[in-house]
Amino acid sequence: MTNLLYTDIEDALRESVRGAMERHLDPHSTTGIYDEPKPWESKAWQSLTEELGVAGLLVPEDSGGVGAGPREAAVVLEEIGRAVAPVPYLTSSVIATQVLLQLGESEHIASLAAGETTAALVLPWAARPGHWSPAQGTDPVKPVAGAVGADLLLIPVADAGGFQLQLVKAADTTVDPLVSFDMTRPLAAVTLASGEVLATGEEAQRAVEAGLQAGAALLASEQYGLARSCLETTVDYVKNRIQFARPIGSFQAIKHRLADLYLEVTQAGAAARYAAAALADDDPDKAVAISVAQAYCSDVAVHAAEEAVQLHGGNGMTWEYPVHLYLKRAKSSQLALGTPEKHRQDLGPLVNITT
Amino acid sequence: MTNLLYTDIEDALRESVRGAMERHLDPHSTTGIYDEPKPWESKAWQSLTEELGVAGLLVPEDSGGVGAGPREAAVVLEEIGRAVAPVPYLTSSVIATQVLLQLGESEHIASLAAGETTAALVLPWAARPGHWSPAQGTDPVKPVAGAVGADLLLIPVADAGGFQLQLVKAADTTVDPLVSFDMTRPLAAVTLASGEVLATGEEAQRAVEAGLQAGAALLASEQYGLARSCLETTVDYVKNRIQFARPIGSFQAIKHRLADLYLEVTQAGAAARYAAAALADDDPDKAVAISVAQAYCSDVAVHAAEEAVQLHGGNGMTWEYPVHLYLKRAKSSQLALGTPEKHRQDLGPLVNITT
Amino acid sequence: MLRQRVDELLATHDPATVSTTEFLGARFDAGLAWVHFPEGHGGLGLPQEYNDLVETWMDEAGAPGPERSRNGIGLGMVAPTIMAIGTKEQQEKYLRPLYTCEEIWCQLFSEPGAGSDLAAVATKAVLSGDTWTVDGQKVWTSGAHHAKRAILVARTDIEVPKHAGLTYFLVDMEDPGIEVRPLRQITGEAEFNEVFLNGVTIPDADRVGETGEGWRVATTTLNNERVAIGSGADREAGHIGVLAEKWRKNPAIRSEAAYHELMHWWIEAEVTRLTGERLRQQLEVGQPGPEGSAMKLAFATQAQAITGLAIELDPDHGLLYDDWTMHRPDSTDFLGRDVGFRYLRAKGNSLEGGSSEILRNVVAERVLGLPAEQRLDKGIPFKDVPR
Amino acid sequence: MLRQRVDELLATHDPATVSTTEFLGARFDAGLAWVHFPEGHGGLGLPQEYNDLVETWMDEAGAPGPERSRNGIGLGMVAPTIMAIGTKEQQEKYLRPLYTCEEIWCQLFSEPGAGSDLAAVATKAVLSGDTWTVDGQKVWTSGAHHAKRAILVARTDIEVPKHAGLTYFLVDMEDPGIEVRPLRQITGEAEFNEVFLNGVTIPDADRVGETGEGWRVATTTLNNERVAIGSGADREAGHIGVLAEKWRKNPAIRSEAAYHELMHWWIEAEVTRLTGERLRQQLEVGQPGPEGSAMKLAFATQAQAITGLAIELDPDHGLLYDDWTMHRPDSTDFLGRDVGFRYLRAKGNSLEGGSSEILRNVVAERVLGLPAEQRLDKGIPFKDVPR
Repeated sequence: MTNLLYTDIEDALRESVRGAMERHLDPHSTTGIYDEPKPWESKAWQSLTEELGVAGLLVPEDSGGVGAGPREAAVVLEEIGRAVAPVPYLTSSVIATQVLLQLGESEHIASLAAGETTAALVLPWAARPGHWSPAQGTDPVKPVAGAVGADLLLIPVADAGGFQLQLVKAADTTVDPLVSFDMTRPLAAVTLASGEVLATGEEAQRAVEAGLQAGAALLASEQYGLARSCLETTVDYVKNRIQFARPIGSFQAIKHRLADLYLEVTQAGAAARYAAAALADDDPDKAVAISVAQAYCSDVAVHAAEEAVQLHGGNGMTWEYPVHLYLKRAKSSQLALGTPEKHRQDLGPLVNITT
Repeated sequence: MTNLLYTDIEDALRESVRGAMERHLDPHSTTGIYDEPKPWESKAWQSLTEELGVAGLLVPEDSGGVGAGPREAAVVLEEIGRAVAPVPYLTSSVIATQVLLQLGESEHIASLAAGETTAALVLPWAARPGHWSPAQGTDPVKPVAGAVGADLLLIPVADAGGFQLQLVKAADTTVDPLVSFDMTRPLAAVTLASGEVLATGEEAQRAVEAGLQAGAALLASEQYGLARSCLETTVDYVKNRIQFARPIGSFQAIKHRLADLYLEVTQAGAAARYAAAALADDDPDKAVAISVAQAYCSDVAVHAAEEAVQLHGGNGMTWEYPVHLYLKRAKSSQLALGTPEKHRQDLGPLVNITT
Repeated sequence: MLRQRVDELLATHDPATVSTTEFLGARFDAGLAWVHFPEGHGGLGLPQEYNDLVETWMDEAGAPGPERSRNGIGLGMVAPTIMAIGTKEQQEKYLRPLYTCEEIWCQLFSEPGAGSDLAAVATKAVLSGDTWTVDGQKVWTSGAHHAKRAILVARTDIEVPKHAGLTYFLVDMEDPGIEVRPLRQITGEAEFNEVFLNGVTIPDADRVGETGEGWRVATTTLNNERVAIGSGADREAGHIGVLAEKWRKNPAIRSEAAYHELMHWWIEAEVTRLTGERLRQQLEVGQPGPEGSAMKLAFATQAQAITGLAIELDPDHGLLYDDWTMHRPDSTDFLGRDVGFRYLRAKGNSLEGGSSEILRNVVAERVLGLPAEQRLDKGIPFKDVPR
Repeated sequence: MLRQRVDELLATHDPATVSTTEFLGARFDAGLAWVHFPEGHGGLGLPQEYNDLVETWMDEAGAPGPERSRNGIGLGMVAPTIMAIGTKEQQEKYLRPLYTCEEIWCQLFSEPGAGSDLAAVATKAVLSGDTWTVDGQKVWTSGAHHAKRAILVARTDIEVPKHAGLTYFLVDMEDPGIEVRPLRQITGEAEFNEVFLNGVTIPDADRVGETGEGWRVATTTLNNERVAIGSGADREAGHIGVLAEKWRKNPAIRSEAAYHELMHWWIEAEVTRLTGERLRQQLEVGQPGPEGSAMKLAFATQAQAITGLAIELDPDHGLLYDDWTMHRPDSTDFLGRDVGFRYLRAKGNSLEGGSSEILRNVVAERVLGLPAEQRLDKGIPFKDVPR
């Protein structure tokens, strides 16, 4: 079986990303986004792109990237999940980048890899591999993730002329921010506009599909990072919170719940890693790996965040403690790129289990 | 809403039945049935019928019964569940009796009410109201509950002549006992044979349906009685079992599990009582009440028995401790008269929820 | 006789023409506020069950009662406590304006360091002459910003074990030493407040019960909080009804998997409803059961699961939120607003009014009789207890 | 050099013609039993990883190894313990017949009063001269009825705290004081035994480790039990594969609700498999992880849920059982027999080899670093500990 461990290089990458997140993000300013929406925290994004160059991990060196791959991008996403970082890494550096890579596009890919521009694939955020529809008619597409603040919009459209993938500059259309459940990955309604046709027909289909697959595979790592962070924060909290003259973490019922959560988080890590590896290897088992990881990690992230709220007691219910940021991100991410129910539905036929 | 409480008369009935079960049943001889199958424990049955006359609870006085009703029969079944009593009360005194009552049958009903004879409805034990098929062709019907040791068999059959409900004397056909998961309610394969035609067409259909409805409604009370007994036995065990120099019932994780189980068992009691009451009142909500009670109480009984096994530790895994009798009865009863999944399926349309 | 009194009140104070405050004042004076209270204190010294009768008659006549949503603490907790334990002066001074809602009450019990462990209250009150001076911080106080008065539990002795050093007071919220700050929640709203007490003064006449008896007095009050549970509810009341209606109206959100999940929770909600109905019937015949605490567990679990499911069933909608703006709502409606709000607000259901963990302890110990947790703070002076 | 030794053994002892016992004896003598053991004790003093190599070569040559299913305790627990802690005499006397399976071993640890609390062992051993006399009762002993020898933990001092008063022995199961009774289980079978010890004698030479060191020695052995976990398994190994195959072959049992339930457990089993695979990879590069204990929780939960679901999916079949007759099987196959057996047998998965409750404590305390339970028996002489 494929390697599920982290390389030394990946460990070093993790350290760098974690350091950058710790330097440039703090929970209070992230919470501030809920009152004063902004597309993303620019210092954190600047550090990721300019200092660390991780926006180009998926892009080959000769296209202006780093020439690494999904395994490395997954490590970055684990850290982004850990920090509930409000940065467009998944939407721009993974999904949109993967769409353009699949097409062999060369004009914009280098600036995406450098993080100079950001892009978003314009589909409802709950669209999933194998189950999505291009925009039709004139209604805006919504809710779209990564579009607020993006420079470029990749819009799949279907009309009498058939299926096309268009590239529209954000300046040439309207991107209306929506009040989002998770404001650290704000959603928008994107008005259609005509732009450059990047591809048509099956080629365009395949590119969009590749973007969604990469997104679903690697979202699992973000969810794992988030879940693990919730577990660690909560373990730390219950060790220090004293009630009845003892740390509440000494109460067995709480210990057992956290042991169960540890198991879930650990398993989520293995599932997410396998999805990243299967994507990296273009493994025939890729579709299975993605559905398993999405079905499992989505729920684990939500469960971990819910347990964090509960075990932080009243504090977990406040705006001041950062726990709520994790819950909102986890619950939104559960819906993103297909709910667990849909992924379970998709998985059966892949492993020859049907009704 | 209908009355969900027990009357003083029901409380007294419960005491009598519990006393009879305690006098005439002990776990070791009940376990013995697994090695030496016998249809039922005759002393316990004799006490229920001859001394207490409870086989006639559903039967009007002018037909030789007691003229009580489903509420009272439910109390008897709670105690039968509590004792995992190997007696044919549900199959003969409830289901078969209800079928004959519905038909206004008079020849056999009095001896059923007196417990002098027993009868069984010949359908697979997993058949449920609204979803059952009469026997067709020549294959034996299986697995049938209550047939082993029964005197009379009520066999729904369909042939070219239409749908009929036949009454066949056990002596006139073959009842092959099957090795059953729950030997306290042994199953059998019943060979078809022609007998007296009790009813045909819709009248016969309605009679069978009434029998299954009564069975499903009141099985919930048996399941509740079983679950409650498991809870009480387990609470008692963990108060007295010492490990690490303290009762294991002082460990918070165990306390919390038992608190959750208490909630389930309590709710199962309300659901079962409502089903019995709805049956007694012939309430328009009867079908809803039955599906709710069956979907809920089936799983609670299994969960209570499973927790009992686990919290009795190694002892719960032994043949010597009676816990296993409860697990086997609970798991089989979960399948009886429709699994929870099927009852959830049935319930939706009744409350205007469909896919 | 009682009917006659009601008719007289209605005749002399036509609800259609007099103000609510005036009517309630007259109702109080006529002994028709709480008929089981003594005469002169809003009652007539009758058995408690006559209250329902009076309420029914008032309803029929279109006459108002006090608004429970505005003065829930006052009506549900303060009035019975003052009646049971308060002094004659306290009863005379506080009950009438409480009943007319001219004076709204709030509750100063929880503290940052005393959540589940309510008896760990650290806010201290020191007596000098006949005046107490109070310093400390309270939290999770609803309605503090428009309350005229508060009930307060404060520590008056740190040399004795924690339960023994508490005292119960009635506080004027207009005291200059009181600062009320909104406490913003996960939902964006601030239903609750933090209350800071700096040199707040309380005359000793506003102490309820003896010094050091505060735990007993507070427990009396908390027990009164439970009365609400056990009232029968209609089928599909609560979150399940909202979701079932959405399901019926919106075929696009339906799927086979979701159907079974929905039916699972529908059944859970229904059996809890039946359990509540049975408990109500038991109370009616004077046989209260111990189910209440366990039912609160069920309510919280169901509220959280059902709102979470509701979000998943309609992802395009569940990804959005109605409004993050900071508000200070006057009352809480768990079923109000959009699905995202309901999901987040439901998270509090397993914390407020006794966390699910504490309730499981209560069920295990008081209902099932399992051994209590070892108390590490038992018999130790409060000042020496680890915090 | 190693290869040469193997070739020599195979040349002189053709596995096709000599008996298994003879071959294994020769393999032991050639130092090819456990190459990391010292010369003369079945090994060659090589690093442990060469063992796999030898196994591979033997497999290729069709040469037998010892049957792990028959002598699992001996091979997995006794041999490493004797090698690590036993005397030279013990090593010389026991290792060879253990390896050839001429002597089967069983384990006398658990007692009716010492289940989860293994250190509460009450079976007592008293020394007189150089002979110990043992009295007590053991339980959950598999293979006791065809074992020649046993490892035993017994209490040799009741005046010291419980962990300090235990001693570890090697016992001859043919001692007339030993009575083995089958212990019938919930499944109808008796996989295990109760073992009664009445005046069993053990020469002091068969003590392993010092008197009072039994807990440490037993722990060494138990740790060896964990080695099995973490070996990568194929997808759909275990109960889920049995059920998935039934689903594929039997359209009648399929339904939409069951589909989602099945897929739920399929995914659970798959992520546990991936976790095990990752653990295997970690072990390979010398980075063992703490996942093992948590994974055992997952295995038990899944085994129980999946077998329960399998019964529900096919009620006509699930209502039946294959055979209640009392048997004493030689080995356990969790996947063997019919679905009812698998369901009942799986109930033991959360009890044997560390109950799920104990494992959750282990994960919480050793992996997550949460505070340990208060030990009420700490520092108290065994005789004074409540039991």
